[in-house]
Formats: sequence, structure tokens, C-alpha cells
Amino acid sequence: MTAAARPRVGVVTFPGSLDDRDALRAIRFMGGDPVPVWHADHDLHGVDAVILPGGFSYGDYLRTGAIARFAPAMTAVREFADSGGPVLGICNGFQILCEAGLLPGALIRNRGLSFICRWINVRMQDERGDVLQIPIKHGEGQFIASPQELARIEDEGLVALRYCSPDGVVDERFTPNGSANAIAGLRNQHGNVLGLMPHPEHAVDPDLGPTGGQFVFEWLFAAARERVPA
Amino acid sequence: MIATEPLHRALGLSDEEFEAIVTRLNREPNHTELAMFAAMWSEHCSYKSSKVHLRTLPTEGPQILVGPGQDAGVVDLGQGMACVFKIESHSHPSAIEPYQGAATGVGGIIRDILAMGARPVALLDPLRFGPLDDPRNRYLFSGVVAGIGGYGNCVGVPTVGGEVKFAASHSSNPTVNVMCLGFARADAVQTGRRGGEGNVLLLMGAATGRDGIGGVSVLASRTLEDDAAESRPSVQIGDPFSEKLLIEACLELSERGLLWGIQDLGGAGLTCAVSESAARAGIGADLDLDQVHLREPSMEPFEILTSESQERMLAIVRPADLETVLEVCRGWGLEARAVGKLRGGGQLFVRREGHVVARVPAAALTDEGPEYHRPLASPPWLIRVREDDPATAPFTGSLEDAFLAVLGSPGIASMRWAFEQYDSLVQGGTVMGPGADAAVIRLEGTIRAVAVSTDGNGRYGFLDPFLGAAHAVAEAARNVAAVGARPLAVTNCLNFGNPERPEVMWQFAESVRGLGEACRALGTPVTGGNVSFYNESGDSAVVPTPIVGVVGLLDDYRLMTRAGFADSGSSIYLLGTTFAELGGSQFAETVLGKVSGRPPELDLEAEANLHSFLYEAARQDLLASAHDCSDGGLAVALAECAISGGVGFSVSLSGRELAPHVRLFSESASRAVVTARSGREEGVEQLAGLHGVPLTRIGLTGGSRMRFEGMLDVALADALVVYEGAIPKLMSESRSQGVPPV
Amino acid sequence: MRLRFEIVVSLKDGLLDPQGKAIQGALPTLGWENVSDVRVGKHIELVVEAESEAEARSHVEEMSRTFLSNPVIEDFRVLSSEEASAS
Amino acid sequence: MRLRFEIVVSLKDGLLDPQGKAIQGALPTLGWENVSDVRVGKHIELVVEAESEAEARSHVEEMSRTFLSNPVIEDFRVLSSEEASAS
Ligand SMILES: Nc1ncnc2c1ncn2[C@@H]1O[C@H](COP(=O)(O)OP(=O)(O)O)[C@@H](O)[C@H]1O
Ligand SMILES: [Mg+2]
Repeated sequence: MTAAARPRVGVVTFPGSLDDRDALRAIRFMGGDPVPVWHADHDLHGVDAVILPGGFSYGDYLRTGAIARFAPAMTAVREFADSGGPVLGICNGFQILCEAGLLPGALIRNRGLSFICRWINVRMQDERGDVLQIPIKHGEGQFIASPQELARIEDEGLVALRYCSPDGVVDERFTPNGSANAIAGLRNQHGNVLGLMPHPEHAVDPDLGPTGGQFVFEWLFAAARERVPA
Repeated sequence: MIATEPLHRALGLSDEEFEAIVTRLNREPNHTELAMFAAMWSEHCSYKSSKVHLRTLPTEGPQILVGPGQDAGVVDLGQGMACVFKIESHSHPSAIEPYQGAATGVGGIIRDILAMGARPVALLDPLRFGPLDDPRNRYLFSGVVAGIGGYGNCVGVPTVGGEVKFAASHSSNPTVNVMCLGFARADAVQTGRRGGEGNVLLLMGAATGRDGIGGVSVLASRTLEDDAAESRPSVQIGDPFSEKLLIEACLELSERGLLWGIQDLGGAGLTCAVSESAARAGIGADLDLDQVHLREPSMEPFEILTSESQERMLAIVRPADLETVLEVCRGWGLEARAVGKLRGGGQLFVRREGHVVARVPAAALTDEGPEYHRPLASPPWLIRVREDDPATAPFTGSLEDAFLAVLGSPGIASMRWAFEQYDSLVQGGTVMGPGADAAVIRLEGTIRAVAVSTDGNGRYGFLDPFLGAAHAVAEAARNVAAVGARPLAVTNCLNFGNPERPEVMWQFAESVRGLGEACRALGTPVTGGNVSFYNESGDSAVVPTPIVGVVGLLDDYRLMTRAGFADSGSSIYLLGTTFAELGGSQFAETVLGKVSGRPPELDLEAEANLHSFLYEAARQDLLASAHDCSDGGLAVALAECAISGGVGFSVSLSGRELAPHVRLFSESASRAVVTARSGREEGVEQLAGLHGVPLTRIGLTGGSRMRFEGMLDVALADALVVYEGAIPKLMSESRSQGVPPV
Repeated sequence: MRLRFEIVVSLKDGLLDPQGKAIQGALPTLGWENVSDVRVGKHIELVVEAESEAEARSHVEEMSRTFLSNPVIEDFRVLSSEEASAS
Repeated sequence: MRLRFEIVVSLKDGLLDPQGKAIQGALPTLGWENVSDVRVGKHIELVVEAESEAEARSHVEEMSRTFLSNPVIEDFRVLSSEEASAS
């Protein structure tokens, strides 16, 4: 297969990354070529797209993502993103992207303080408005931003996913962590950097449950193919 | 403490034990040596009160690769793969500091699995607390759950099962057990390799600090009186991030063949790890304390030797590999120091600043500890309690109220409140997570999976420790069979009071006897476990709490059965026979306010037949659902099938000779509720006949109500509110008893 | 009167401080080689309504001991107090 | 010289503080009805080796701004410094 048909997708492993192997497995399952990237690497081995996986990088002891964003690989990720490369941050990866300033806002302790592991529904904020079933598992997934920033995020249409009921109703009651405007996922202005709290890599294999995560990988692969001429 | 008390007593050694040490050494031990003996000969490390009983357990079978005596047991999963598993208690530290106590318990059991060269893949957490109307118990419950999640989630091992039960005797003595499973290639399992004179002892991971000194002798080998405050230094702070690095480094070393052996540091710290490494090989060791990476430079030799600081492992490395090993550790950002060498001659030499500060035969510490046949006596009050059979007590109340009360009792109600705080998905192997009969974890890249369940019933153990333990095995194995797996082997954690009291020792001995008998009959040998004594304060000991973990094998996880009713119109079958058995039942406790009578009888042959029916039926894809019947009886089993599948039912429970409430709530053993795949009813009936399992068709699935003809009729939605809402309601006032951990 | 207090809750000496350790570990690679002995605790700010400063302080002390800290593993210090404006 | 610093990192005013809110919510049931405005932040202690107090402080300020706090949501204050004994 050509590179375009089979995108090479890197997954950056930081000390304390946990869902890195799961992301690599999901890439393979979805028909991509998984490429492990080490946090100390200075380049991304020429991948077509990159994933910052879930976990607790450096224990998340200071703030989630606060230490990871200084890793050498993050310099490469930033350059890759600036040049339009598709970047997906999942959970801790989302937190790292916010810390690194690649996405606006920040993620703080869940409204109820407890860690939550649960299958939830999110609604895509595009014309189709599909409802996807994907699990969340985080203790610090409450998205916040200043009122001005939040207004800008909404105005520019940066919200990619919102928590919702099984039939797609967006409402505070279905926002497990208290996120502002039920935000579950965000993109940057160019649309090539996406961060989300739910874990699509745990929702691709029908043997294990619903497959709402496939959609996210399809987006990532499509974005990768667009960049790489076939 | 009296100033003139001899040091050995202060350290928890008896005069006889001290004499034995003097005899063995041919001289008086110095203080450092005494501290080493005190730690190694403590109840926790030496099993001095339990050994003679544990020896009677069945430990062999063709499926067993490694039995008791190692850090963890190992069973063969076929195709060159093995499952490593073990359970351990961290109750004492959790009683003092629930978050950190539970968290470090998770860390400790993970290192036992790691010490066998396996990747830790799943955790289960059987827990016991006092009733939730007491704010202190709510604080302990929420702290322990947060601690298990805090550590397990951050270290990246999914918590996929466990159980939570409540009883008054656990009010000041919570029971916190954690079980861990790992997977390894069968030929890569580390089994404390022998030989290796000249090999280097490499201490990896966290610095050694003063916290946790005397953990085994202070916390786990005595009862906790009002001196809890003095036990403070024994409580430690867990660092799951360091543990994660330790896991990855150890696995890389093991994969690259760089390890001669590896040992976790748990109870008795460095003393235990070094003396075991040496004694297993029948040799000795040199240990240089100056090389140990310390958190506080001023530590005394005895402190360094007995510190139980977390997140450390001891690797045994060939000198030629040392540089490469150190490089791997550096790559993972881990501290690693060569602290000694294995040497010929059986002696353990410990040096500090160039001087020998201790010199003891390694085997004297590990293998020559005391062994007691402690006196046993069955408690006199038990006869009276057993005579009060709840099945003969008149019951005139509303069956519907009783049903909802039982369904919403904390021992039965959904534990979602707890298990949603656990990452049950990380590592991507979870085919079935918490809230099911058994958790199911697949082997990467195959269709094989392991099913695992932990169980124990305190009321049964209280009323009859022999039967209680046997039931724990039967129930755990039944849970494993219910998802379609063949039960393979057992691990267990025996939580009891003070073994120096004959009543407690009798309870213990009876429990071990029950455990052994059930394991023999069900073909599930014991591969190891843990004993936790001194779970008492004042004169209130925990009820006998044997917790049993059963591991089973599913050849094809796609054929796994779930508990929930899958669709409408399926035939519902009851497997097994219902007798008038309300002794020790949830109904008797919740509705009649009695914990009395005799626990249900246990016919182990019938039990084994049920299990083979269940996994055969799954293999032949005959069942649309399967759920074992235990706490709360048939009424609760059916309710759980309906709630979990979102499909109601209508059944008719015949059996005129039993009163309606007995038919609903009897906890007769060896039963299960299954539904047939449509068109496979005959197959189900035939298979049951083949296995000699009594089978009754009791009704049909469908609708949105739970209908027990002529007895009660409840809307599924109402039952759901009771079942799911009970624990959150009890805990709602407690969310902030104590500052939430940072 | 309304008084604002600041309280610091920190791990007892001798206990491992994983947060401090992780920060410490990261500093050299960020170019801060001259920083050591990092310890992380909680900082709690609150307002107490009481008759006198002494009364307010005794409330804060008790609250800190019984609720805001876990005396088994933590120490606390009441840092300061000041008159708070009406909220 | 070696100087010990204390730094407080707290959520910006106006942002919801889930921990502070939880503590606040629990206080009345524990009998502390006179307590309000609870905010929870981090307290960081560290030792800096530098030529002068001014130099050390400027290091601490920079570290706090770029690493110890997230300016999107947090403010920081350097509380105090004092000579530290050799470790
Ligand atoms: N209840 C039990 N049943 C069978 N074996 C047990 C039991 N308790 C402990 N053992 C075995 O005794 C040995 C020592 O146990 P333990 O001290 O818990 O191990 P470790 O030193 O790894 O912590 C282990 O091999 C363990 O499996
Ligand atoms: Mg061990």
C-alpha cells in the first residue's frame, strides 16, 4: 500500500504515558502504520500524523501535562503542528496541548473531584452532528477558560465535541466533569490540532464495546492523507 | 512502654524467640541483627501461626506452573502463555490513612507480579468496611476507593473487579485486599533462580527513607490499639509514577534477558529481599549499606535494613550485564545502585562505613523462623447463634418491601459509585470490566482470555468458618464459570483477628480446612496467598474473612456470556435446587435483623457439575445470558439480570413446600439463572441432563417489569433507582469527610 | 468581624513527597540546575466570621487539625490573617 | 548563597475552584457555618542557589511564571525567602 493509503501515525510516549500502546494498537486496527515516538526524540520520524496519548505524564503531579510539554519531542510536535500536520491529543494529550498553548483553555479537577471512568456520549459539532459512544476516564477533565476566551472559542467554532445524552441533547446533566459549555473536545483555528478528553483508542474494536472512536481515527487518517500526496 | 523492657520484646519478639536466635547465632545478636530477626520472624513475614495449617492446602495440578512459595502463583494458559496472580492485604495502614494505605497496597501487589517477570494487567479490590451510617466508615470507604483509584489509574493497571461488603466487625478494622494479575510468556517467568555466586544485587527505584520502618512488626503483626498515632511513620506515601517507570524498566530488563533474578521489596524491606535471594540459592551475600540511595543521610543501619519504602525492586544481575542494566534504568529515569553481591557460604554480611554491622546466616532469617501450633477453641456462643434459624422465623411483611430492601442493601446494591473511580480500560484488554460476575481480560493478539473473580461472605464465615471459606471458593469459581470460563486455580487472603486467641485460631484453622476441601473438590489448587492477622481492636475482631480469588480460562472470549437478559421472549432457567436456607442470608440480615442460623449446605459435587455445565454451554453458544445466584438469592439474581440487560421478566417460582419469602431469598448454593438462545432450549436442557444439573424453566424475559407471579411485581425502573441509588445516597453526605487528596 | 486566613498543609518531614520529587526531577532539564529541596503542599484560603481575631484563629486551628489536614501524615501552619472585605 | 523560597499558586479569581467548593460545601455539616470563600491552591517550597537574593528571586519568579503555574488559569505569589542551611 502507498503511504497515502496507509498513513504513518506516531504516538509519543512520555514517562507516565499509559494509553500509548492502546493508541498504537488502535492505529493498526484502523489500518494505519503505528510509529512509536520517545519523548526524548528530537524528530517525529517523518510521520504523517501524531497522537499524544492518555496517561499521567510525569505523574501529573504538578499540573496535568505541565512537565511533558517541555519534552524534546514536543518541540518537534509544535513544528509539525505549525506546518499543518495533524495532531490528536487524547486526555493527557489534550492536557499537554493546552499547557503547551497549542489549544486554548485548561483542564482542571472534575466538578465532583472524583476520577470518572464511564462510557459517555459526545456529539460532533459539525453539520452531521453524529452522536458517538466513547469512554472517558479522567480526574481532571473539566475544561475552563476565561469568559472572553470561551466566547472566542465559540465564535470561531473551535468546539469539536460536546458531551450529550444518548439521543444527542447537550445539557449540563450529561456533562460528567462540569466542563464549560459541555466541551469534550477542541480544535485549533487551522483545524489540524484536535484535543479531546474521551478515549477513541478504547472504542474501535467491536469485540470490546461500542466503536464511536473509529470516527476520530478516520478524521486523523483523512487529515494525514490530505497532507501527503498519494 | 516500660523503660526496662528488653529490646527484643519492644520489637515484638518473645523471650523464646530471642533464645532461639541466640542459639542459632551462638551469641547474642546486636541491635541491627535483632531488628532484622524481628522483622523476618514477625507474623507477617514468617507465617509462624499459619504455616502448619497452610501446608494442608492442595497446591498441585497439571495447570499449575508455580505454586506457593514464590512471590506469586502461575498458571498455564496454553499456547506458551501464563497468568501470574496474587492477593495481599493492606488493611492495617488503610485503617490509619485510608488513601495512602490503600494506594501503597496496590503498589505492593503490583511489584509481586513484576517480581515474576510478568506485566501486571489487572487489579481487583475486595474490601470490607463498617456500616455506612457512621461517618468514620464513610471516610474510610471513600478514602480507600480514592486511594486504589489514585494509584491504579496513575500506574496504568486497570482495576477490573473486586467487591465491597459491610459488617459491624469491620468498623474499626476495615479489610483492604488487593489482587493483581499479570501475563507472561510461560518460559519467561522468573522463579527466584538459584545459584549465581558473584552476581550483583542491584537496588532499583525510589530512595530508602525512614517511613515504613517496622511496618510489618508494628502494623501488621499486632492489634491496633490507641497507639495508632505512634504507628505514623509506618504509613507511607505512594508514588505511582515511579512505580510505572519501575514496571517498564523491569519488563525491558526481563525481555532483554538481562535479569538473573528479581525480587520485590515489601515487608521487612532490604533484609527480606536480600536474605531470600541468598537463602533460595543456598548461599550468602555481602550487602554494603553505604551504597543504598537514602532519602535521609543520617539513617541507622537497622533503619536502612528494615525500611519498607515503596517503589523499589532488587535485581540480581550478572557482573557482565551490570553496565547495560544501569543504562536501561537511566533510560527510564530510575535510580539504580549496586548494593552488594551474592557470595558462597550462607552468611549475610552487612557493612556500613567499612564495618560489619550484622552477620547472620541468610537461611536463619528466612527458613528457620518459629512455627506455632497455637491452641484452638470453638467459641461457645456459636452454638446458640447457629440454633436460631431464620427460615423458621415467621415473616408476614410485604414481599415487595423486602425485595426492594434487600436489593438496596449496601452489600447487594450496585458498586458503580466505587468502580467508576477506577480506570478499568487502560491497556486495552478489558473484555468485561467491573459490575459483572467475573472480569475478563484478553491475551493480546489472541482470542483467549482470563476470567477472574474475588469473593467472600462474612456472615457465612462468622456462622461457620469452614463452610464460609468453602462457599468463598465455590462462589468465586461459579462467577468465573458464569462468564463461560473454566476455573483453574485459587489465590486467597485470610483476614482474621489475633491468632493468640484460641477462638480466632479455631476460626482460622476451620477456614483453611474449608478452603482446602473446596479447592480439592473443584480442581482448583491454591497457588499462594496472604495471611493478615491482628485485625481487631479492643476485643472486637473481624469476622473470619477469607477472600478467595479464582482465575479461569476462556478459549474464545467472543463466546463469553453476560449476566444481563439480552432480549425479550427468552426462556429463563433456574439451575440447581432451592432449599429452606436463610441462615446467614442477606434477607435475614436486612429484613429480619438477624445474622444467625447455619450457612447454606454446600454439595461440592453439585457445584462442580454446575461449573462444567456453565462453561460447556458457553462454549457451545447455547446461552443468551448466565448469572450466578448467591447473596440475596434468586430474587436478587433475577433482578440483576433484568437491570443489567434492561429487560424485564415474568417468572413463577413453584415449590409449595417453601414459603414465598424462602423461595425468593434462600441462598442455597450451586445455583445459577440462565436464558437460552432462541431455538437452543433443547440443547440447554440436554446439556444440563448430561452434567446432572437440576434445571427448571421458570419463565420468560420481556417487558419493563419484574414479575414474580403471585408474589410481587415491581417496575424495572423503580428497582433500578433502588439498586443504583443506594450507595450514592449513603455516601452523599460524606463526599468531603476529610480533605480530598491533592 | 470577617477575617481571611491562609493555611499551609504539608507532608510531614521524612515522608516521601512524590510531587516535590517529580518537579525536582524535571528542573535540571528545564535549565534550573540550581534548585533543590522542592516540597509541595496545599495552600488554603478562607474567611471566618467571628467576634474576635483570637476566636477566629482558634476556629481555624481546630478546623485545620480535624478536617483540613490529616494529622497522620500532614502538618499545618496558619500563615496569616487579615480583615476581609464583605463578600 | 542558598535561599529557601515559598511560592503560592492559586486559581485566578473568578474561576471555579472545585476543591475549594467541596470543602466549603462540607463545612456546615461539620459545624463550621461561619466559614466562607474557601480557595485551595498549591504551596511550593524550594531552595535556590545563587549569587544574591535578587538573582535568586528573579529565578524563582521566572520559574513560577513559566513552569510552576499555568498563566491561563493561575496566579502565583512568592511569599518569602530565607537563608537555607546547607543540605
Ligand atoms: N493463605 C495462603 N494460602 C496459601 N499460601 C499462602 C497463603 N498466604 C501466604 N501464602 C504463601 O506464603 C508465601 C509468603 O507469602 P508473602 O509473605 O505474602 O509473600 P511476599 O513475601 O511475596 O509478600 C507466598 O508464597 C504465599 O503465596
Ligand atoms: Mg513478594
